[in-house]
Amino acid sequence: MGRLIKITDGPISIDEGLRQVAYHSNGGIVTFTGSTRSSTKDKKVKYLFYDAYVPMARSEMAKIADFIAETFEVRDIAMVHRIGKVPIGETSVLVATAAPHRAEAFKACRYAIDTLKNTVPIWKKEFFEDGEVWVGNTPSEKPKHA
Amino acid sequence: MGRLIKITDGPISIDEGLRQVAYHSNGGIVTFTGSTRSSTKDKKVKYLFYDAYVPMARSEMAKIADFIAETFEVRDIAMVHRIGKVPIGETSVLVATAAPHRAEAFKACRYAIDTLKNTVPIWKKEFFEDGEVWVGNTPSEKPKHA
Amino acid sequence: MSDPIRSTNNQAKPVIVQLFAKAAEITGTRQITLQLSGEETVGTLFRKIAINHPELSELKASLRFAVNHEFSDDTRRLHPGDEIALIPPVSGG
Amino acid sequence: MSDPIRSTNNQAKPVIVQLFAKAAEITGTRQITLQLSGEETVGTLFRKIAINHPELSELKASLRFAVNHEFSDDTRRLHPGDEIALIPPVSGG
Repeated sequence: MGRLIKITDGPISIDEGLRQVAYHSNGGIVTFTGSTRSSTKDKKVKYLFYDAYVPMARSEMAKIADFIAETFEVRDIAMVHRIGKVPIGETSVLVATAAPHRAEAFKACRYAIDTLKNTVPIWKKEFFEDGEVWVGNTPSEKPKHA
Repeated sequence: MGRLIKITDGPISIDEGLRQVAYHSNGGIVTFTGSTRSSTKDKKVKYLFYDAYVPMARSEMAKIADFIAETFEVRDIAMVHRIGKVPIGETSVLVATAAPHRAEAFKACRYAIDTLKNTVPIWKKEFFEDGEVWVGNTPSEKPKHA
Repeated sequence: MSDPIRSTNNQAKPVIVQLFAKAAEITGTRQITLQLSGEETVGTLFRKIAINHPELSELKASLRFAVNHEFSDDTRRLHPGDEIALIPPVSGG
Repeated sequence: MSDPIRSTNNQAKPVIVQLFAKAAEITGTRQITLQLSGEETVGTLFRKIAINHPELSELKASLRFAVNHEFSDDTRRLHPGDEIALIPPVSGG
């Protein structure tokens, strides 16, 4: 089982994520990459900032990887999240899963990103021309990042 | 709608595929990459060779992209297949879909690779130490590539 | 699409049959040029080819056909200039 | 895990409370060190913090808690040396 769990304050290398899971990739690799472009309909986002509770975020990401290894026929997984200031359009998150059967790789990748967005203590702030807001599903604001 | 449909006899650039679909990627990009490592349990594959009916393969890939654009909320799609001799472990196929909602990107990517493997006239031959075989679901042989 | 000059030569214009992968390998050819003789379908044309390339019979059950880059039934009527392809089970990906 | 030297000093060892994102911003602090007073839970500790940082009350409904890097209920009993975190709604991805 190849595994890459990483929180980084620099650009995410998709190649690195893929290399990490490519070893057993007879079948396929499914990758999810997330980025924010201009988020909301009416407000232009200048850039993003991600805060994280790093040791717990790593531990929650490792739990996701453990669950996937037990539940799906997935041999390798990479989960990388960028923190700090992130320019618009750059990748903020990468999940890659490799499996002999692509159905399993798809399910595992989907599970990993859905769960990451619910359980990993990382927070996104959007900076606009005239203000800034922490994204989070409080009653007054919904996550922009689907 | 950004679209990349390509059949190439050189290495597949994952970056190129991602760049092509990244423009509207507010939400996420789902990528499938396929490669063959050592295919069968008992026989070591030395390398692969892909034959293709190129103009029809392009047209079938374009149909898949059209269907996806009509059916899913996917704005951008890249489909690239390598032909000719492909070393073990190198990417033979790339599908990338970008959508504002990741559920749609996942569904579209899965649909695209499933359909590509059923309808696009491309054929894989495996070369072993002591022989070679066209992969295809005839009664005597099943596709190795899940 | 109708071309008055060509249509007078319709009988003379051959069809092209493309072969790929295993079909190309066992027959030793990737392309066959044939003259249509009267009312032919994909099926009748295939039988004509199989007389000269009996190796194709073992593939028959798994073959699909395409005419002018579209998957087609073997009852499809052929016209001069058509491009027919023998499509063994695909295995891209 | 038991450390006889430290355990004699248990009463003296504080807990550390970590604050992130909006919680850190509205309180102006990312870390609070507190002495436990007797039997405390995550909930009683939070109320103690909220007295000094009333801005946290508006977040209360949406906050989750973690103790030693694990999500925890607010009824969880705290021990000296625990690391508590206030977790606003996460928005990674």
